[in-house]
This record gives sequence, structure tokens and C-alpha cells, in this order.
Amino acid sequence: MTSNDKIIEIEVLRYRPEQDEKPFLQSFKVPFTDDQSVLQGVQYIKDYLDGSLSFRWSCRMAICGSCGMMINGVPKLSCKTFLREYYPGKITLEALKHFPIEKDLIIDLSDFINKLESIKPYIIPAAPRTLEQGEYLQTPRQLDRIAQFSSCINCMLCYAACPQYGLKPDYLGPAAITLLHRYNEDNRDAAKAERMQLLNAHEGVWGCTLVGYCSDVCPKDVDPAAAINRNKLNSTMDYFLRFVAPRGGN
Amino acid sequence: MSKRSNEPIVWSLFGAGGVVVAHTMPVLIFVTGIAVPLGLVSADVLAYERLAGLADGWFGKLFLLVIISLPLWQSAHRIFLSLHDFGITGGETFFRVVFYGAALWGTLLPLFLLVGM
Amino acid sequence: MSTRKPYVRPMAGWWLKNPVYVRYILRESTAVFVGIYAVILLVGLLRLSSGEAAWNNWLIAMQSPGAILFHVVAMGAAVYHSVTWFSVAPKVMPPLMFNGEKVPVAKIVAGQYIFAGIIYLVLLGLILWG
Amino acid sequence: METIKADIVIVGGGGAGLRAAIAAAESDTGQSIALVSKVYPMRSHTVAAEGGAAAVTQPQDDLEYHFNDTVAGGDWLCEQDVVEYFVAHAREELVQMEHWGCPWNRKEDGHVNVRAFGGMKIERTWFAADKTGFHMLHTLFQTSIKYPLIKRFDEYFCVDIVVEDGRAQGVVVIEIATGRICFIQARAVVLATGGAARVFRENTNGGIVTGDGMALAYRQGVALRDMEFMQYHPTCMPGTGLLFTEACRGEGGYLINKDGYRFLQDYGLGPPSDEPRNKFMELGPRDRVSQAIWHEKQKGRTIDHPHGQVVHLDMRHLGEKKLRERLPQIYELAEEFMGLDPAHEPIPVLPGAHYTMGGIETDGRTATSLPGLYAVGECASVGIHGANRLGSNSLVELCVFGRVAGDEASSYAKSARNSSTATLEKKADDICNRVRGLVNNANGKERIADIRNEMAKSMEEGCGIYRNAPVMQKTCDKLEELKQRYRSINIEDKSSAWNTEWLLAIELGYLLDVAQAVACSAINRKESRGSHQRLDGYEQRDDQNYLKHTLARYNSEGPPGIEYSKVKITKSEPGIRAYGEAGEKAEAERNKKKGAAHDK
Ligand SMILES: Cc1cc2nc3c(=O)[nH]c(=O)nc-3n(C[C@H](O)[C@H](O)[C@H](O)COP(=O)(O)OP(=O)(O)OC[C@H]3O[C@@H](n4cnc5c(N)ncnc54)[C@H](O)[C@@H]3O)c2cc1C
Ligand code: SF4
Ligand code: F3S
Ligand code: FES
Repeated sequence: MTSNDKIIEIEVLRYRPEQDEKPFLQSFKVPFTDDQSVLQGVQYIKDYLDGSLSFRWSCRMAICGSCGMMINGVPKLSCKTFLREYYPGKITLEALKHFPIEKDLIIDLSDFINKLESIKPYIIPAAPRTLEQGEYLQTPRQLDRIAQFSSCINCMLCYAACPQYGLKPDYLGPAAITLLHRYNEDNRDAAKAERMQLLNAHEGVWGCTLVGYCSDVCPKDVDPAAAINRNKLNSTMDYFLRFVAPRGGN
Repeated sequence: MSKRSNEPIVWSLFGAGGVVVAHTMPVLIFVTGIAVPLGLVSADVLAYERLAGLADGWFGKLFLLVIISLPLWQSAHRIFLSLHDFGITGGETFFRVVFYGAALWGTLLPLFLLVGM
Repeated sequence: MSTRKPYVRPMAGWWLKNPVYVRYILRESTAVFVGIYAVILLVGLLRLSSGEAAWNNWLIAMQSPGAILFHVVAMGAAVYHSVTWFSVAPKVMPPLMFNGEKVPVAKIVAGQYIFAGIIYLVLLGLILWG
Repeated sequence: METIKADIVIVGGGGAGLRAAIAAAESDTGQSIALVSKVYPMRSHTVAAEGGAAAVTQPQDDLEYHFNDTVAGGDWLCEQDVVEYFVAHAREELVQMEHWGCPWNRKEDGHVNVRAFGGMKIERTWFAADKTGFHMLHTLFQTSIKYPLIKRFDEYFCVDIVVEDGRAQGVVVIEIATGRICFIQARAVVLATGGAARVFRENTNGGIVTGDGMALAYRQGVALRDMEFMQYHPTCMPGTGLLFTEACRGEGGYLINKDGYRFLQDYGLGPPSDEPRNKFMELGPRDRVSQAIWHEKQKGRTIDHPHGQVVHLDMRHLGEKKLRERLPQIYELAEEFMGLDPAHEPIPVLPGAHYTMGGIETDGRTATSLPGLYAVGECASVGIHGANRLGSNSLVELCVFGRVAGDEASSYAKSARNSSTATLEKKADDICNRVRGLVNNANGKERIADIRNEMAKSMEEGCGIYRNAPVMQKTCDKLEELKQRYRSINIEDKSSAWNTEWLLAIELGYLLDVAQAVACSAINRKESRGSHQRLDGYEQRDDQNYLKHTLARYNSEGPPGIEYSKVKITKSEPGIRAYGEAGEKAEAERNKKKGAAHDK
């Protein structure tokens, strides 16, 4: 590090399950250059100031989805948030909201993983094809229907943004519903009716009150709020039309 | 399997109410609550004959029903959901009866009145 | 035995902790004004159905300073409701396609403002001169 | 210590591990599969792959062409029988990915679209925007959920393989959330732990790409093959090393020096044309392009940048619309990380360590020399990349050989018997104590970060794009020194739950072993081939002496032993490796010879 490096104060909400009853704030002074990310800031802390600080990270390029944290109260990917944006103020870091803290900046996301598994996130075709038959056809326009919703990196920022998930942990939540929607909208899939049952439930789309913050914080422009709320319309149609056309409208 | 929610019933009414509120209420409040009372426009706008005349025709009846009942559903639904936001988690059935009951009453009463007028 | 002891943070007071949440709560609170105003209209209808004198009393009651103050605030709430309603509508509607391309959200929202503006004018025109 | 029983254990939840797990689950044997990964599978580094996956698709293409491109691209250090198998099964595997839901880009008629890639004669790279690896990984992960036989151990860290009776019979893992150590007993073990480019400083790899599986197999006596061949990718972000995919050039991007000149024409890749032309200019292979940038730097024709000497990746002429559609992630990286708009400004780039061509030696069916142990994906050297991998061959490798590994492990597990559980547990206990000892006794003064940084810097100096003996020797010595210092490492965190410092220390041990294999393999190869280029009198390829694989064997006392093995040649005799106009001539020559041979 060169001598003209600036120094920024980074405050981290620490929690060590084997020692602490509850989390507490600890402050660090970190030298940085303008192109350094918040992730690089916490890496500096771990390497040189306190080796016990724990956080997840890997790709450094906003695609693996592991480095999300609350940065001054806003859920963000720390690898694509830059220290300079906060200087000369200080930065406060906290584990993603609405999840149990395992240690320091690490959350327990097993609840989400269970939900992801529950939505049947795979193609269930009407008539399976053999490899010899080649690929299914899908026009660019059909692809476009799912492209945005299939670019979720499971970073959990939307869950940390959604107060309804915090209030009702059973709520399926933005990313899981979006993924469900992605498979429902895929022209290769034929299991919409099965998945609709999850959406129709109280814990499905009806857990959402359209706070909309999930879409604001999404680093990949997935727009989970749209995926959820369009399904309120679908679910409502399903509700009323099931009497007319059993197994739900479409 | 998860149980189907009955939310679509109130949600559709809420949605319809929201649309009505967004497209009419600023103007209605302005006219009935501000412009006429303050005399910014002629009091004839809300004269008895005019309103009674409105409530006489089918279109007028429908209009009045829509601007009273649907906003009530919209309001009831939002307030009911907000209870949870503020941490009031018990007594769900009770509050359902109170709020949606009120909206239902606010639908049936004008219906009854309008049909009778 | 496990060294795990996940810490669950309380939610109390969450709606004050982020300007986005404050705006959300504000949006939801507009429902109170909407509800009260709808009840006022309902009362008006009741009066209307009981004859001219009753109706006129309702009109007089609307002139009280308290009523006017309420309506000024309620109108603000109604406008806020409208603005937020239009801005989230694209999340509820299926995507709008034009010439095979998705219409950008900003355009849809702007379109709704224009549409609502026209409705307001028509409505106002009908009420005042219709 | 808890013992968990499975029929097969797969270490690694990246593309290779997931594909293997699905194959094993589909093998109809009803065997249980333990899938261990130190991160949630969808965080694996496959997620970062951008450009695409190659398979012969168009009518004018031919398996023969893909074979030739791969073998020549690998400077004839490929196992040709394995390459033949690879190209023949590439397409069906990508179709399989399609059936599982991978959102490949399409043509108007609904068929899968392909794009151009470096070193490939015909466009054959399937792509999902510039997030191909991301989409493949999530598709595989989500599809794997369909199979109840796959039991995942997410965020479990593998610390050793249990070998008994000359066979791999399970692995010892740390449950990261608790620090608990368990033994997963299985009759077949598959390693799919990914590459090791983290041994270099400027690299495109994620923090988890630390060569774990390579080190584990290596320590058990399995050879690491061809480790000197580390791929430098020419277009990386200065400072962070983040990748700008080769597809930037496939879509028509230019590389220019400080004079705005497309310098690749000076390095046997010309002549330039406005439109991208396969195997010409910017679509030359990675080793050649990276080397050209190095030479430009020597000539003072690069551009000063706070993070080094750079050249420009110029995509301005492609226009914003095309860039947003085909390269959205690249656009985002440039905008957000560098604050520039690639539709209006060129992107400064420099080469960074990217891919480990070498790895755990396996045969063409992914079996290692240790019975019951299989290796697949970037951690393995199955023999298709030779001295230089072609872009977009690796993602396909994960599928083609992931499937083979799953099938093979499954049939091996069917016939094999475990030794007595008690014996195995005894071994596992010893491992457990050793691993715990690392954290309990780590009260030295050596900082993990210091050793790691010194290693990475020294590797970059000694084993970078161009190499010479004195500097490589310095690197070898440095690594020996660092391994000594590693013994008195300090771990401040003594806790159990989520002790990531402990894990970092273990990973550092893996990195050091792998780095040593790289450096020692490099210094012993006295020729230049593919990505291994020397400047100390060994500038030419030397088929006489070095048309052979390097095998590095672990030695707990010092540098590895270096041996060599034969390269399997089936139908392509080593020839001139040339691109651009020279390449066309060379190919015409080859064809003439072949034709003549045919006529006789
Ligand atoms: C930026 C980038 C772009 C690329 N683009 C392309 C491209 O366009 N086309 C192409 O063909 N190739 C590309 N590649 C190469 C290709 O992506 C990789 O070679 C490939 O994804 C490796 O897959 P893998 O399954 O072998 O390993 P990985 O995906 O790295 O997975 C390794 C797995 O092993 C697990 N693991 C590792 N160590 C342990 C341990 N000790 N205990 C438990 N689990 C462990 C990890 O958790 C992870 O799940 C690219 C590579 C990079 C870095
Ligand atoms: S929807 Fe967006 S914010 Fe939510 S997990 Fe996916 S990528 Fe992250
Ligand atoms: S923030 Fe939550 S309430 Fe709905 S719109 Fe997003 S899921
Ligand atoms: S480190 Fe992968 S998303 Fe930030």
C-alpha cells in the first residue's frame, strides 16, 4: 500500500456464537484505493487486522451470489460496491437482514435452499425427448419470457430487503417465486399446474404486499416483484376459473 | 400440499378499488371536500336536484356504488394487512370480520339505498 | 452439543429503519384516508336518500374547518396513492409488447400518468359543467 | 467422529461434480451419492464462465475439424483417443443440458445458436448470453434436486481421502457451520474440485479455486500431469484480474495497442479484416494472443495504467444494442467496476492466469492410478487440453467427462467392497486429529496472507507467460521457503463454527503443494510449447525430447519427483502450429499430404 492511501472506517456487526450472547459492533480502520470494493475492505480486515472475521465470498465479479451484506443498512453485493462511495463517511456492515446470523457476516440460508428445492426447479416436460431427437425448439421470443427471471444468482439480497419475509419466515419469498415463475413460463415445461399450488397458498404469492424493495436491490435486474405480482393475477384467475376450466385457467 | 388461499376474492376487490381510487379520488376529494365547501366553484355543482338526478339513472347509481364501495374494499384490505406489518399478529379472524365486514356493509348499504332511490 | 447458535434479529420498529420502508408505510396509510372519505361519501348518500334538507346539512358539515383540513390531507394521500399505484402497476400486469419488444417500464408509467390526467380532466369537466 | 455411509462420494459441486452426480443417480443402480462441496453448489466457480461451450453443430462443421482444432490448439500434447471421444460426445451432452432447461441463445427458427471462439475453425460455441457457466451450473444444480439419491453436503470442506488396502474408500470432511469433522465412507471417490489458478496473483478465478483436490490426490501418490501448462487469458481487468470473455472478440472486438494499431497482425495472426475471421487475429488461441501482448509491452507499445501495462479491447464499433444483447455481463463489469462505457470507450485489459490445463492424471475414463479414485473437470488431466486449452472446450469437458466419471464410479462401487468400517474410522480419526492439530497448534507468527501473497507474486514472476530457468529456480526456492514458513503459521481464530481462517490455512497448504508442482514441472520442460514459453535457449518446440507428459510426484520432504509419460497419437502427427494466413497454408499442406497418403 502506498502512503497516500486514504483510510476509511469500517464498522462490522460481529457475532461469534461460541462466545457472544448477542451481536456487537467493532470498528476497523482500513486503507484503500479508489478502485477497491467493500469486499476487498473486509478481506483486508481478515488478512491484517482480525483473522477471525468471517464472511462468504468467491467470484469477486457479482455472479456467484455469496458476498451479500447490509452496507449502511442496504443489502448489496460487497464485491461490486466500492469503498470510495462512502468515503469520508464510515461504513457499517451487517449480515443480511431477516436471516439468522451464523457468525459475523454469515447468514443461515438453509430456509431458502429448502424453498428452492420445494418448487421443482427443473423442466418437467409433457413428452420427454430423447437426445437423438435433438433440442426442443424455443424461439428468441420464448426465451425472452424467461431470460430475465432465470438470471437470479441466489444472492438473497431480495430476502434481506423484503420485510414480509422478515415478518413471516414461511413466505416463499422473492427469489424462490421468481425461479418458480421462470420454469412455469418455459415453453419446454408442462408442470405449471403442480407449481401453481405453491403459488396459490397463503405462503405463496399472497405473502407479498408489494413493498417492491426486492426489485430495487436486486443486483441482476431480475425484478422478482414483477414475477410475484404477475402471479397474483395468475393465481386469481386460477381461483375463479378452476370451476369453469378445472386445473386452472391455463 | 399447501392450502389454497382465499385471498383472490379480497385481492380482486382491492385491486379494483385501487384503480378506482387512483383514477377518481383526487378529483372527487377536491370537488366535494375543498372546492365546493370553500366556494371555489358554484355550490350548484353539488345541488340536491343534481345529485338526486344522478342517483336516479342506472349509470349514476353504478357510479356512486363504485366510488363508495370499491375504495372501502381497497382500504379495508390494506389496513388489515398493515396490522401484521405493525406486529399485530393475533386475532386474525376477528380483524377479518371487522374490516372486510365493514367493506361488505359499505357495499350492501349503498346498494340497498340506490336501488330504493 | 452443536457449536451453532444462530442469532435471530428482532423486527421491532423495522418500518422506520429505511426510507423505502417509511414510504411503503406511508403508501399503506393512505388507505385510512381513502376509507374515511369513502365513509363520508356513504354518509352523503344516506343523507341524499333522506331528502333535500338532510343533504344540505351534509353540505354544511363539509364546510367545517376540520372537514376542510381533513380533505386537504386526504387529497394529498389520494394523490400519493395514485402515484405509487401507477408506479407499481407494471409489476402486476403482464409485460406489454409493442412490435415484438417489451415496452420499457418508464414508458408504461408515463403512459398511465397521461391517461389518469385525461380521466381527471374529463371527470372534472363532467362534474363542473356536465 | 460421525461416520456417514454412501456408495459414492463426489467432492465438488461445480459443473463436473454435479454432472457426475446426476450420471451416477441415473445409472440405475440405486446407489446413494454424497455430493460434498465447500460452497453451495451454485457458488462454484463454473458460475463465472462466460463465453460458451463447443460442440460440432453446423452442417458444414465436422468432428474432424473440432478434433484438429483441439489437438493443434493443445500443441499436440493431447491424448488423441480421448479427444476423439470428447468431440464425438460433445453435442449430445449440450443437447442434454438443453433438455434440462439451460437457456441457450437461439436462432429465429428456435434452434440453438452458435458463436465464434478463438482457435476454432467453424463457429461451434453454444452460449447463453455471456453467462454460459452461470446458466449451466444453475441448470445442473436445479436438475440435481430431482434425484433423491443425491444427498448434498453443502458447505462441507474436504480435508483428505481415506485410502486403505490400496483403494480410496471415502473422505474426511469438516462441516463448516459447526467445525465438526466427519468421515464419509464410500466405495468410490470422485474429485471434481476445480482448478488452481489462485496460485497466481493476477487471475480470473474465484477465491475458492485453490487446487484442493489436486493437492489431496497428489499427497496420496497420484501424479499431477502437465502442471506447467497454465493458461493466461489475454483480456482481464487490470488490478482484479476479472475476465472479459473471449466472446468479446468472437463477437467482433479488436485488440489495439497504444497507437490504436491491431498489433496481432505482427505476430503471425494476420492479415486483419473488419469482420471476425475464425483462427485469424483476435480469434487466435489464447497462448498466442497473451504472448503477443507481452511482446508489445517489451516494445513499449502498451498503455500505462495504475495496475500495469495494458492494451485496449475495443468494441465501440459493435454498438450498444449488440453489446447489451450478446455481452450484457461484460457491459456491466466495465460500467460498474471500471466506470466506463464499452460502447464509447475501449476497455483496458491485460493477461491474467485463468485455467489449469494440467491436473490429476487420469485415463480416458477419468480413473486415476489409485483404484476407486476418479477425477474430473478442471482438477483432472484427462488429456484433451494438451499444452493450451481452447476456449469453450472446458465447459463441455465438465459434461462429457462428468458423465463418464459418474458412470465409472457407479460401476466400480457396485463391484468394490469396503474394508471394515472400524479400520477406516481409525484412519479417519488420525486425519481428524491432524487437521484439528493445525488450528490448535497454529500459534506461530507467520501470517496466512503474507505467505499467500508471496507465493502468488513469485509464481507470476517465475511461471508467467514467458519463463527462464534462473527466475523459475528462484520461484522453486521461494516455494520451498514458504512451505517451511507455513509450518509456523498463525491462526488467531480458535473457534469451531465457521472458522474460515482455519479453512484458509488448509487451502494455503493445498496451494503451496500445487504451486510447487507447477514450478518444478515448468523448470524441467526445456522447450517451448503452448502456454509454456521459455526465453533461455529453449524457444522452440522439441518433439524429439518433450513430446511427452510431465508427471509430478509428491515428496513430503522436498520438491516433487518429475517423470514423463507418452502422449497418445492416433491420427494427427505433430505439425506446424500456425494461425492466420500461415495457418491456412499449413492446413492446406497437411491436407495435401493426407490426400497423397490416401491415394497410395
Ligand atoms: C472467469 C472464467 C471464465 C471461463 N469461461 C469459460 C468458457 O467460456 N468456456 C469454457 O469452456 N470454460 C470457461 N472457463 C473454464 C471453466 O469454467 C472451468 O474450467 C470449469 O467451470 C471448472 O469446473 P469444475 O466443475 O471442474 O470446477 P468448479 O466449478 O471450480 O467447482 C469446484 C467445486 O469443488 C468444490 N471444492 C473445491 N475444493 C473443495 C474442498 N476442499 N472440499 C469440498 N469441496 C471442494 C467447490 O466447492 C466447487 O463446488 C472459464 C473459467 C473462468 C475462471
Ligand atoms: S432475485 Fe435478485 S436479489 Fe433476489 S436472489 Fe435473485 S439475484 Fe439476488
Ligand atoms: S419486497 Fe417483499 S413484499 Fe413483495 S414485492 Fe418484494 S416480495
Ligand atoms: S463474490 Fe461472488 S457475488 Fe460477490
